[in-house]
Amino acid sequence: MAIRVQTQDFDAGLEIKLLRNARKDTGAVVSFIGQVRDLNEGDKVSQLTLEHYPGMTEKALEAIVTKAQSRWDIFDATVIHRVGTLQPTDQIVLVAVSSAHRGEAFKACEFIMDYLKTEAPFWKKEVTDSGERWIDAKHTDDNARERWLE
Amino acid sequence: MAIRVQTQDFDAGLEIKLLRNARKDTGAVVSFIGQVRDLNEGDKVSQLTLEHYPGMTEKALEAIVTKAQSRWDIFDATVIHRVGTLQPTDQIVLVAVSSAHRGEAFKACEFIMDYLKTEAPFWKKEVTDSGERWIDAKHTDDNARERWLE
Amino acid sequence: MKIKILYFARLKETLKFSTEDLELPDDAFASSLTILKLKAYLAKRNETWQQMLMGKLKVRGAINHELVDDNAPIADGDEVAFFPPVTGG
Amino acid sequence: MKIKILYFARLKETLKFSTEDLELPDDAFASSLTILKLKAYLAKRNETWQQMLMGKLKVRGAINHELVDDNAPIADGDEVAFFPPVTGG
Repeated sequence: MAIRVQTQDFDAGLEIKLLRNARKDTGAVVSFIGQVRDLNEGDKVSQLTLEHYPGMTEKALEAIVTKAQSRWDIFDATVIHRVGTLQPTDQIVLVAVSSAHRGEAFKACEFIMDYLKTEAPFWKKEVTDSGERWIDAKHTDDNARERWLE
Repeated sequence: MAIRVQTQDFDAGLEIKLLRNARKDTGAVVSFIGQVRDLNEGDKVSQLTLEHYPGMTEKALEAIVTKAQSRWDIFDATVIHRVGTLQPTDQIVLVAVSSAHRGEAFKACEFIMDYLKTEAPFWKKEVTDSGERWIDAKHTDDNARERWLE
Repeated sequence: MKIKILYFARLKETLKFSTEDLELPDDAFASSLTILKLKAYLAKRNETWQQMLMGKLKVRGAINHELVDDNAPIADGDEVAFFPPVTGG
Repeated sequence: MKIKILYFARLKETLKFSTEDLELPDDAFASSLTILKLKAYLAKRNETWQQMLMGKLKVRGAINHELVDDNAPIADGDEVAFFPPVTGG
């Protein structure tokens, strides 16, 4: 498991390749990349700042990946989340999961993202034409996580 | 939409980056990479040959992506599938999907893979210690596709 | 009627045929030709064809690059293909 | 009892506090301290604290780096954190 919280950008292609090549019986790698959109709730976004809770963040991400590993037969997972000030089209987060077969990797990757969105201590503040504002948590993210509790 | 069937390898990181950067309102890119495993049904695999039906293959892949686009609100998709002779850990297939939000991209990417597995005219033959053999289609792949018919 | 037939994977290898042009008299059989009827017709060639096309192996058909089922009608000039269930990805 | 309290995001910004060390007398209140009781205690500081901790804003709590609910007990030496629902990813 690789968990990183960092200000600098990451090379998604390299991270995926590392997972692919770690085991010769890897059959599937599913990855998610989230990036800053230039538009949010109808407003032009010029900048996004990500705050986090150092110390808790890595622990929360680790716990989420461990939960995914106990639930699906996956080989490994990489989670990289950026903090600090970002611009539109900048990468925010990478979640990549390797496994023997695709079904497990798809589920585990989406599970990790849904839990990251609702349990990992990150907060976004955006700058739009009308000033700065904190982004509110979305009900759709809570609902996305609820699906996994069935 | 980008659909490619080719013998040469591909740069997954580059393809993902192209999708990411095509639109400034892209928020999510989900990708799947399938690669040759060194083990199949308990036997050591030393080589895999992929045959396809030129002319039909591209059309079938296009139809699958079009179906995904009509069903989910995605921006774009890239599908690259290799043919010819491959070795363990070689990449076979890339499916990458961009969208504003993650849920749509995850679903469309998995849908495209499930349909590719059951409707795109590719056939695999592997070389193991006990000789050559054609790989049989799996019921689990049929089941995976059936899910989307609900 | 004239049609083109392609074979892939295990079928191509066992039948030792990858493409053939088939000409049929324009009779009632030709005008009501379907994937299943064509399979049965070809299966009469010999035991190997019988086994490959009408045996245990599931054979899928395509007409003009579209997957079709056994009852799909075949018309003059069509490109027909036979192959085992696909295994890409 | 001594605890450390951290505030994040909108709370940190509005309260103008990111970290504080809080010392409480070792009485019945301290020994039965929970997240909710601590929120109510801090909310008495002034109107802004009242609004931020006991108002409309949903405030989540963590103890020693673990997300907990309002009834979670707080012990001597704990690191407590308050923040709005998370919005990463």
